[in-house]
Amino acid sequence: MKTLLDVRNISKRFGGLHAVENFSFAIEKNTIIGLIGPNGAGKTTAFNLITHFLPRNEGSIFFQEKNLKKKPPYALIRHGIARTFQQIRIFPELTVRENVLLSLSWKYDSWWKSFLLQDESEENATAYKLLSEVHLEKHRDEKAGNLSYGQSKLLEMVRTIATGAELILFDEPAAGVNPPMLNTVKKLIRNLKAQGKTIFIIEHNMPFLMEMAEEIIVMENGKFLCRDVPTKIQKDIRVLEAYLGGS
Amino acid sequence: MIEYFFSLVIITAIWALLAQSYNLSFGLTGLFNLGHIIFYGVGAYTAAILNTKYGWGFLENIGAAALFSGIFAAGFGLLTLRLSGHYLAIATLGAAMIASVIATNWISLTNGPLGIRGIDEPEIFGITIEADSLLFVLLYVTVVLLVNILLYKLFHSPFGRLLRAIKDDEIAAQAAGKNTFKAKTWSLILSAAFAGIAGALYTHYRLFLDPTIFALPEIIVLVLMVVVGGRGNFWGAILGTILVIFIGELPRFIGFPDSIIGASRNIMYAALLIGTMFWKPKGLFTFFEKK
Amino acid sequence: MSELVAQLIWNGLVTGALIALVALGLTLIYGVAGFIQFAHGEIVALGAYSFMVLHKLVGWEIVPSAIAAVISIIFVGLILERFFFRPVRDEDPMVPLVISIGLSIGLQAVILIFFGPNILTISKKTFHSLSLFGGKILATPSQIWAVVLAIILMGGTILFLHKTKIGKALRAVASNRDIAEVFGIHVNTAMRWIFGVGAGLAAVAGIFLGFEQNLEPMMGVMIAVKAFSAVILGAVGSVRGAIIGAFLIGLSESLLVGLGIIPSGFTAAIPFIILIGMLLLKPEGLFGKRFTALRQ
Amino acid sequence: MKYDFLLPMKKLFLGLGIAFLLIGCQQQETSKNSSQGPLQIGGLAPLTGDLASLGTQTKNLGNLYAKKINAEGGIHGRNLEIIWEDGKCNPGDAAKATQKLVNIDKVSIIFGGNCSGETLGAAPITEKKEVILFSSISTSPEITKAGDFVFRNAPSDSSQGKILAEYVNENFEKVGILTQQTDYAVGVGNTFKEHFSGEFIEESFLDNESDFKTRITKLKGENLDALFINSNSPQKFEIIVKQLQEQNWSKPIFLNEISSNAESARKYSDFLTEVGTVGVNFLPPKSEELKNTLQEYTDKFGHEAPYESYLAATIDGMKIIAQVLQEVDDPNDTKAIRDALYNTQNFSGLFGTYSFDENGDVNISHQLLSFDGENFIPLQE
Repeated sequence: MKTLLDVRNISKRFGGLHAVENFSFAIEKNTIIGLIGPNGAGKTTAFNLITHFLPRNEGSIFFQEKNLKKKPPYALIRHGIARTFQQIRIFPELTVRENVLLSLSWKYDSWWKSFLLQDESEENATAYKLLSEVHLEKHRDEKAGNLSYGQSKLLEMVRTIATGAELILFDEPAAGVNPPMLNTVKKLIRNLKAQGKTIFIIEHNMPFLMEMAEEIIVMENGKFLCRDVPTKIQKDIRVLEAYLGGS
Repeated sequence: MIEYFFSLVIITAIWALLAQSYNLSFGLTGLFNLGHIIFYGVGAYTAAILNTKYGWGFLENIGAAALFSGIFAAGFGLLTLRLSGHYLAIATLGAAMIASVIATNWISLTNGPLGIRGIDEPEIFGITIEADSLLFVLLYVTVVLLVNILLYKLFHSPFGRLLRAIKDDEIAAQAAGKNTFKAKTWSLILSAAFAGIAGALYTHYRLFLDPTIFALPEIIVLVLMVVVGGRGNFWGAILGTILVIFIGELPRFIGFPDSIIGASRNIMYAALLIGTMFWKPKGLFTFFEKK
Repeated sequence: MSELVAQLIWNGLVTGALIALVALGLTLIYGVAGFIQFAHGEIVALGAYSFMVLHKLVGWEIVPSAIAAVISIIFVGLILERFFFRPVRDEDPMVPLVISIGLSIGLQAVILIFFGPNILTISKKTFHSLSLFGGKILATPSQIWAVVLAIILMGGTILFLHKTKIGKALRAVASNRDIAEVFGIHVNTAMRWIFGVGAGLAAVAGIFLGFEQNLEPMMGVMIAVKAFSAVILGAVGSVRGAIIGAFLIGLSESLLVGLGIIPSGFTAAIPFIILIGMLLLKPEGLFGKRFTALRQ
Repeated sequence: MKYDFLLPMKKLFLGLGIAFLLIGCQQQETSKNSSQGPLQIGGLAPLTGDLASLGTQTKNLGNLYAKKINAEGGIHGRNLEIIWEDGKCNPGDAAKATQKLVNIDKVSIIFGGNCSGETLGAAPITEKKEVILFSSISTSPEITKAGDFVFRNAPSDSSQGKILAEYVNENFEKVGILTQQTDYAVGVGNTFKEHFSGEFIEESFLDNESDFKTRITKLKGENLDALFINSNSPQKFEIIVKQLQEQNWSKPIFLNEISSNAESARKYSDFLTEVGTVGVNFLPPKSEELKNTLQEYTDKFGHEAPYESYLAATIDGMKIIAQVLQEVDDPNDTKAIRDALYNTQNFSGLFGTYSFDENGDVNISHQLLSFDGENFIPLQE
């Protein structure tokens, strides 16, 4: 199995507080990995550091053996790392289809191409296919702002997938989603796995993780605690203590 | 009588182009730039200086004004576009103040407060076109129409879509793999270039130019036109311009006592701006918008 | 030479004190309400005009008319907050900003209609300047009071924010408006406090500005514009930063022009040359924390 | 579906056209300058802004004089009526106001502007339409060659700058100049500097600035012999003098024409008399008629006329216009009016007797005045 992502003791300090302290781990290609830990353990901060939305104080990150150094967040996405956000970030004023097209189509991004004939039929077809996977194709020409919470979450996931990234980071995909939609999420993630993608999920919904994740990494106040298959993690006292605030 | 009507149409055309250019950066992309009037002034002065010092004609000046304002905006953008929200508003307002001070003091270039006089009327294929004549109106409306077609294409293209996404949530746009800083800079450069054209049109109409073109009240009128029209709403900006200019001319005809004509106009502008933000944040002309 | 420099420093202190009073209000409003109040300059003008009405037309003495003027302007600040800014509080911060721009031109027009376009003097009395520090500095009583009172009010505001319960709650609300209740202050009360205190400080600045430069409807515009850049210079939301930013602008304007480093025609641009220069070198402002992309 | 994006554009411009035509025609009926009704002339003055007090005085005087003429039977039996428009002391607004007067009200004479910027803004429009533009106050040198239909019974600034410079050359070596950055003040400053042989240090300030403390401190440090206050309005002059007083300014002061305003100077009369103040203006000779007109103005409007010298010129201007309108048989024949104006020689008015030259200027020049604490009186050598 080839290592896709190799994170070497990254850390981030806000003033005196260590949000993440030399946190290291590696993720193999085409695996589904979970990341859990009590609130404030630094999970989302870790996501932000990996995707360069937040500059790190120390440590380095290798993706497909290339050091990512100081690349801006949008460049990482082109390299193949995409992510969703804890509070959903979609474009309310754009239509559902436009939301997906944004990460799908690159050809006409530069301004002078606006004066040429634009043919986005191919991208439109792909967008339609992706949206139908999450049953949103009916709403494709409505404004994304009119979608429900669950639908917005699915839209954000589809937009992230549409970037074509190899490694996709989902930040609490199951949170606040009703059961039928949860199945859609699961189906979505399994499809990604089938396509050879690698998925890294922050989640509190343990049954969801138990079913989906092949391995789970546990964090506690910014530091790595342990990593194991889901069944072992469930029984590990250290994890229970971390969650019950034993430390 | 018809000349007055023509002069109103010409002023409206120039302001419609300026408001539409502002609509591209402020309305569509959400760049709260209070210094947009600088590009209008730079375009106007480019045309005035090139015409009086080097004899450049109307068409060449339009190109030069667009180019120069665009280049100026590139530098200006690098300076200010790292900022967001209120930092950007204040820094650009300050830049407008600096521009006005430079135009007033750089006597050798702009002739300072004495202004530049004796600018030629537009000349196309050898025919000089008199101000306020029908030909003049047709010339200006055609130029504004053509430029608006370019703007229309920009608004309704993938690039326009990207700008709208940046306005909604710049972080999400970056998460979709877009270089938002580059897109914002181009949005500013293009909107400056079109504003520069509006400036050149003003110069070749008024035939006289002084630093008051950088005056602060002009900024508020621009914000008003785009807000009333609906930020990011292509047709809204044009209708917003017509409405604001119409209201601007109203006190003159209602016969308000002179001492409060200026003040009553400002009160109407204030009421319109505040009213729109309260009850119609999407602008008064949303019937053009997709629901 | 040293007399010239001493007088220039005094001029800078006076201008800086007035800008600081205006900037203080702006920073409080920006820190808690999240937007730059563009009509703050007109509140300065209203302060001067209301003092002039009480002192010159009604005929009260200086101190009672000043107190009455400041109180009436505090009410104006509360009214503006209640009717213009509360309804849009949860909107995108650009909405109240645009509304305050509308208010700015509206209030200027109202002042113009009530008091006419001509420049009015604020008081019939004329005050001869006193020489301080052994004749090195010439200062009028109003200038001396302006500096003294400004320092007292600034100190008072800082103590208020750091020592009193309400003050601490205001600072907490500044960092996160949603958890205001947790700090035992209702958001509306917080807003009333900052708009009231801000308007009061602006009214004080207006009165002294009236003594400095007579009264005209647009008198608030220039000092407000300088206060905006002082607020951003000091890193938005930090009271200390705004005060130091204000004095930095006041002193640099008087020293740079006074010593001939910058020609006097460029005076109006100095605050912004400093601001844009600083934004390039230290974008988070003199005292701000690193401005990360994520902190929306 | 291929969306014809031009469709809404066409609809819009159609709608725009109709809307404007409606406004246009609606104006058609209201104004006709036929030969029976009142004889309308245009009035252009700064009714708002810094110079509002000057504009309002011009308007009051114009209407006062029109009423007087109408009482004596008007012009060929028609009442004289003035339609006032606000030029706002800048070329842009003056041009817009002139558009309206020339194209809607179809006047044949415009009395005004007051600020030079207004007259220069209006001139290209009135010239093209061959409408007479008659100003009693604008003194910019560029008005001399502004056009064949442009007249004024006010002197040119070049005389103002020259006379001040000659006086200063005799009395002072090194002077400070405090100039407001507007077309009028910079124009006067330039002519002054041309004719001034001594050394000068110029400090300038923007229109919207009122803080002169630093500039005054700097000038005090230059051990000057005198200070030239070259502002664009009496209001700015007042603020400058207030701040000069506060910094114990001790050297003599001399003023340009707009600042030589008695009403403003009286507010600081002890200071100004103590340091010695010389101004310049085109001051009418003291005459019975002038005193009565001043009194009449005060009774009618409840306050003194703020600009005494301009009052005299404005009344003379109205007299000349009325006289010329009487002479020509058709009041709409602007060429006849123009020739009548050129032929107006040795007109005797409040201002003494003067004649029009081939540029439409008159041979009045500024006089040097000194401030005696109450008024500006001719300077005794």
